[in-house]
Amino acid sequence: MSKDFILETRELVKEFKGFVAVNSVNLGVQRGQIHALIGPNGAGKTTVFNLLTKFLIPTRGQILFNGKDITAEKPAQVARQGLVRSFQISATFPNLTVLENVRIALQRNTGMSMHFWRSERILDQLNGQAMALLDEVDLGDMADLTAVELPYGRKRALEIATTLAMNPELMLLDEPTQGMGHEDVDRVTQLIKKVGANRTILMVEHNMNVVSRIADTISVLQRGQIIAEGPYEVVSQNPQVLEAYMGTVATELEGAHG
Amino acid sequence: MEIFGIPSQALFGQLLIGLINGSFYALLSLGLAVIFGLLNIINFSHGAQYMLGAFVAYLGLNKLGMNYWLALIVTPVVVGASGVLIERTMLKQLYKLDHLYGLLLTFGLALIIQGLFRNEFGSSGMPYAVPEVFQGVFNTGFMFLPKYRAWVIVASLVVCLSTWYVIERTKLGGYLRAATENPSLVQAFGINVPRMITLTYGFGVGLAALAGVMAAPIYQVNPTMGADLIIVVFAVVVVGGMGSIMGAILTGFGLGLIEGLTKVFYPEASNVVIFVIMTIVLLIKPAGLFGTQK
Amino acid sequence: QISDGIVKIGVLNDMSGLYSDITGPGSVTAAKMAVEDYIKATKSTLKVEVVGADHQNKPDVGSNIARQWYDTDKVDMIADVPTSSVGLAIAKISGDKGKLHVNSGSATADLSGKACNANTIHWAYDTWMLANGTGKAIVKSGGDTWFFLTADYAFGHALERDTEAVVLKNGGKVVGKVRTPFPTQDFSSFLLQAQASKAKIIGLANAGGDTTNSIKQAFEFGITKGGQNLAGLLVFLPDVHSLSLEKAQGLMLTETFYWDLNDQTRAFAKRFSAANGGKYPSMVQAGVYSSVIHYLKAVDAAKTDDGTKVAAKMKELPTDDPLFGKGSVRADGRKIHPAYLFQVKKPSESKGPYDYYKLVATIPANEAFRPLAESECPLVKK
Amino acid sequence: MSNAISASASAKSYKHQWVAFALMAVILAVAPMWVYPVFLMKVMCFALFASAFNLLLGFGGLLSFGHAMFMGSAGYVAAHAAKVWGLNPELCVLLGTASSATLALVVGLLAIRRQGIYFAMITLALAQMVFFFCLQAPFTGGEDGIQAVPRGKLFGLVDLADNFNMYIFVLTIFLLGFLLIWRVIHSPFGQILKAIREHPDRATSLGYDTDTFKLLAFVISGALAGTAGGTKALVFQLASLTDVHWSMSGEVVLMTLVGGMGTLFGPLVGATVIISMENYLAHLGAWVTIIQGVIFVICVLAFRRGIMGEIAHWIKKPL
Amino acid sequence: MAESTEFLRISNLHAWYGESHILHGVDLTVHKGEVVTLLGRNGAGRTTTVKSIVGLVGKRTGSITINGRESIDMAPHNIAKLGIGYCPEERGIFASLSCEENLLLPPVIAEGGMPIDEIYEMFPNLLERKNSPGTRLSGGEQQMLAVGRILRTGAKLLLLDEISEGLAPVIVQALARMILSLKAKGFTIIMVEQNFRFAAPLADRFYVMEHGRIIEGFAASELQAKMPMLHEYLGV
Ligand SMILES: Nc1ncnc2c1ncn2[C@@H]1O[C@H](COP(=O)(O)OP(=O)(O)OP(=O)(O)O)[C@@H](O)[C@H]1O
Ligand SMILES: Nc1ncnc2c1ncn2[C@@H]1O[C@H](COP(=O)(O)OP(=O)(O)OP(=O)(O)O)[C@@H](O)[C@H]1O
Ligand SMILES: [Mg+2]
Ligand SMILES: [Mg+2]
Repeated sequence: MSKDFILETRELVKEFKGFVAVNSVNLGVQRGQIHALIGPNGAGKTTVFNLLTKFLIPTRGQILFNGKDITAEKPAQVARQGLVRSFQISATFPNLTVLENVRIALQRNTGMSMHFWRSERILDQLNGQAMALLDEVDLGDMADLTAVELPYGRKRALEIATTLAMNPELMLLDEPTQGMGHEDVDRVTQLIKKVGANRTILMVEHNMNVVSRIADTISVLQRGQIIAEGPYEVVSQNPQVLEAYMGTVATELEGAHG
Repeated sequence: MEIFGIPSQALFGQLLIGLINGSFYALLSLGLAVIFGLLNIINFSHGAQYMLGAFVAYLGLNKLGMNYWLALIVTPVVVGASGVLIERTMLKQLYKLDHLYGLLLTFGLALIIQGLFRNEFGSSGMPYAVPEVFQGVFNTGFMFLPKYRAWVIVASLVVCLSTWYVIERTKLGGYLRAATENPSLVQAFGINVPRMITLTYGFGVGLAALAGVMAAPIYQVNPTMGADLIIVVFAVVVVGGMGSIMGAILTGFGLGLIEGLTKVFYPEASNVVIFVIMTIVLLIKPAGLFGTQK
Repeated sequence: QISDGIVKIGVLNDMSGLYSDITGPGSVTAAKMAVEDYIKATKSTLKVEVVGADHQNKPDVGSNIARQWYDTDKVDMIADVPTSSVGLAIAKISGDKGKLHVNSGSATADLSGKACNANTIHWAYDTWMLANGTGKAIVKSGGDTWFFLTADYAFGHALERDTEAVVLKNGGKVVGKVRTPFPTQDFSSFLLQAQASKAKIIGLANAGGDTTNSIKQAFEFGITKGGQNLAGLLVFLPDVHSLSLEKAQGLMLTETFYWDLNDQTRAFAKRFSAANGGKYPSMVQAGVYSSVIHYLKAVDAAKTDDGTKVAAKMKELPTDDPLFGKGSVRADGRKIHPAYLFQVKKPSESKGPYDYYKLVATIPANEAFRPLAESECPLVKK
Repeated sequence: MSNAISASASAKSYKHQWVAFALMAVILAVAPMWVYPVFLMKVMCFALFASAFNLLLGFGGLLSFGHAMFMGSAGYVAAHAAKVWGLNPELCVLLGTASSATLALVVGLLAIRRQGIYFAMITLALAQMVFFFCLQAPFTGGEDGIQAVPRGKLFGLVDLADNFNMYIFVLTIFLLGFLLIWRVIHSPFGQILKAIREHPDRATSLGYDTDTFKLLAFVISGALAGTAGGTKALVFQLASLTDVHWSMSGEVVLMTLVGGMGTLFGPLVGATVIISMENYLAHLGAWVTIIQGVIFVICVLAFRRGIMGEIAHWIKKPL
Repeated sequence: MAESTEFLRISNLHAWYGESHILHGVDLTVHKGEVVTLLGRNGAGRTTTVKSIVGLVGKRTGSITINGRESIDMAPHNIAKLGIGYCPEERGIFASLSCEENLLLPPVIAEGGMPIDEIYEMFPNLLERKNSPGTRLSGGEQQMLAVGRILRTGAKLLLLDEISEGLAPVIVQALARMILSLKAKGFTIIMVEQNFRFAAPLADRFYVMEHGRIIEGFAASELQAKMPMLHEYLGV
């Protein structure tokens, strides 16, 4: 099978003091797709994320990004190569303004980050870019608020904008709709679809409505192992998945979260 | 026979001495560890409270005629009580905040306590006699071991191990460990966590005071006796790594030994050796020997 | 022509720290007593004022106060100043500003040596005298094998060096030494080494807490019982007091003043302790008293309080006061008087509070201090 | 300790800060007419020291409990350079700065990997090592310290023995240092530093090696502390153990806390308060430390913003 | 129902986390032996309601009477003693305690608690893993542990937050049976549930929350009638 994988894991294993959280996972994310990772709590999704982004060191196994082995690299390194994550709990810089939040990300490519003798005013040259990104997630009008003041859903949007600013080849979103009201969920779902148009996205999501709507491929994780993979139609019919995750057929479209 | 030009007899003596100092390190770092475990506060006033212990014993003896044995019981209680007061009135308000504030507060307290005692008693220190029972020395064959020193080792070993046992092996210890992880849930189970925290601080402070009483007959009882010691104890704690009771105890005794040996082979370095070790440990295990990365 | 009509004496010392019992408020009291006594005795018309301050043993704090005293507060003379780092700093400033510093508190012999200047006089004691007095007298009285416990920094090294020289010169020998880190709480392992050396005398080339701790623990390890004697190279009466006789007994030490030397000293001690919360005078406090007396005498004689002139006058006039007896101030600024080797009494021998010393030997004034010939002081370098 | 740094939240206009700065400069320039210049110089040295420390704590969120090591060691280096090598004062100060920067680099590499309390304890312990080194090293003169240090001629021309010239020299250094710190805070680097303080993991996931940034901040702070130390050594013409002792590290924390951590002018105010106490309450002896302790406790319990912090909070503008 | 059978009455409850005001006047009542389910979408405030009952929120006002005792001003550990067992959303298993230690941790607050072997009987997995550290258990086992440990204490009112979350259906069914048996044993239960299919057959009454308020309360019998409304609010 000659698929173009942007990210691959080979026999990836993570043990915590004898407890196997991730068990020889072979995950392949195809370029340009929106790939969803689902599974019950404690299945190992976040752990997989942390492994991919190097926040955890794998016990065994390999991680390939664009065919290059990144198993041994540091978090910041892989981020610079275009593999950028968002967090399960929303992660913004609370006391910076919305604009500054995005600028922090943009700043990295300017190579001025270490310049402590320069005035931050030269960063204003980034404002245009930053505003463009904010508009993309329609936060343009809130640019000067400090991030704390944003409502929950908007924080997510800001975080996605910040992540976009890294112009990542591959975005990893951990439960982007968690703890959101319906209208926020729809908004973010649209947003993900939009930004997913010209890049690859790997997301953890409990909400099957979201997954079914935007995911091209779904991998189902359980007890640290992938038990099924494929487009929604296929996966959602897979008896093992129904058994392990979705419960009985009747509850099909619900998943663990409403 | 000789080891590195030192008669092995003498060497044993030195090791024993090292062990004795180690027992003070162990007692003090144990107190720090216990307090840190539950309150997440580095108790900078620990040294001052150690000094308080020595002074309460001294005053008790000279003002109230309270003998050593009584002091051994009363002092930790009294000083511990003062600790309880401090926790109730001040530390309590800091738990919501960054832990560093706890460090700063206790640092301020240390200044106050030491200052007050310097005002009252000057700095050249007070005498405290070795209790009759322990006067004189054992002839251990390889050295003259003052009876009192022997007692210090035994006593602190007992205290350290029983503390360890209580925390690691009993129900109460279970509450403590659980509360360290998730205090509010433990409280929701019907356990009075705030009181537990208060008492824990009191206990930790009590340990410091106990060390103080034990030190009184050996060192001059003076207001600054804890000031420099505490920094060494911090180093001990860093080497041992936070979170582990056993870690604190073992490192305490261990570093005492190593320091003792340095005093024989390269005395000039004996007051930095602990810091040197700390540096090395940090390079290899940033979380300390028994600590967990946090 | 007394500047602004008032002779202002600043007592600068450690009011709260390590040396507060040896100097501290007691020195201020001593200075005030000296002024009263002098005025009473001589019917002098001088208006004299005494101020005190705490340098917290910090040279920068000390010199800040000193500069301010000299420049803005019209202080004419600064007395006492323990802690050599501060003492040296004040001496320098006094030199630069043409004022006067009479030091009783510091030990370093450099004040009348390398660092001497025309505006500084070193009064009560110094390291050379301590080393010489203790070393010589003890060797003479039979203590001829030594082991040194040396605080591992400049001061300790100096004491050890000087003492060792004296010991050897007088035919004694040094069987060993150990450099103890400063400060040290626990000396036991060093003491064991000393004990193993079988030396008759264990020389304590250290100060303050180190000294008291080493003495205390020497007692604990039965070293003194074992026939060895301790020689404290820098021990003051208050140290012995805080150690208690039980622990300090047998200790040999040198001082230039002890309250129980003669009727005059006893009389002074009585008055002083009354004014000083029952604490008896230390050598340093006595030094402050006698130095102030001589200073005022010189001011009257010179009819000015200009530092340089008064300093010259002080060296010109012979000194005479109830505490140190007759003496003189040398060209290098060194005050010359006898020194005494004491041994600390056994508890049984002591008849009352502060009855601690028995006199072992007296070192005559002309032998007590470093000969002018050996002085490195630029003022006398030929 | 970001919760204490409300006032430091980035504001768009610094106009009022410029006003405040001008005001400060003017006051310092004319103060010697009324206040004893040597005292003022001391205050400025400590203000610079505290500002450097504050850069780390207030803006980097790192509590170093051993900052005295930079101040003190630089003092020795500068003093030695002036007395033994007879270098010009400006060179001495530069040397001091450089040496502290190096020391900071080494210490930083060791300590920076640990956060919060651990960082504080480790810096404290390492500082203690430096203290013992200074105590025993031959060129520091043990407890006598390095005495009678010549102030020398600035660029070989201006004689600094004269208090007035010295004052100008110190004032210039202080203002320059102050401006540098100000600039660092509002530099691209400063932005990242703030971001790291607020959410380290997020900063990492955006591709920043947080440790490297913290390290740089630590070195800058250490270097400036060195500048302060070197200058101080020249002012008082001596270098001694007091400046390397851990109580000095405590004092600088106190100054920052009192003045207001995370504020620009706080450290200056704090230094002024504390040094004045030390100076004008000198006759109170041990009470000085007691009072300092009490202030510590009050600040932590009731007054976390510090003087300038409160004012800033009150006029709703960062200071 | 009659007053006497009333176990818990919450009226006009407001709750805050720090600055953020989460509950805006919640009113609900629970009778002895009842199983009541709180429904609502994420962030509606159900967990907060439950936490408020045990006193684990930043600040709370209004009135919460348990067994006729006003508890709004009580400290959490005293509230628990009124006979409440709390099973938190995030399980709250203690890493430094073994499975059994975890199970034995909550102190007994009243007699009539379930004996330990009976609990092991109900969750056989726990018996075989009883000596391994708490957090090393599988998610499912952790959940069983979290529920099991509060059955021991003799608490009469159980607060179960999202206990079915992410558990394999087998376990969910086990839990369902357990709840029914507990109900039979006379326990009073408040459940917070996302998994409507799980909650529906168990509950006697339902409350629907939205933005920190109760917007609906109805008995199981009215369930069918309410389905459209639920669909609107929960996308059920
Ligand atoms: N640091 C750790 N130490 C020990 N065990 C851990 C650690 N982190 C995670 N685990 C265990 O690994 C398993 C997988 O955890 P993970 O957070 O990846 O689950 P998840 O699939 O993300 O669940 P959720 O849907 O709740 O996010 C869990 O059983 C958890 O207990
Ligand atoms: N510790 C906290 N601090 C601040 N806000 C919080 C905290 N916990 C919850 N919230 C907020 O309170 C609101 C209600 O949270 P709650 O947990 O009660 O929702 P819920 O109904 O239980 O939904 P779910 O449990 O499915 O997330 C949410 O908006 C949440 O963001
Ligand atoms: Mg997860
Ligand atoms: Mg919830």
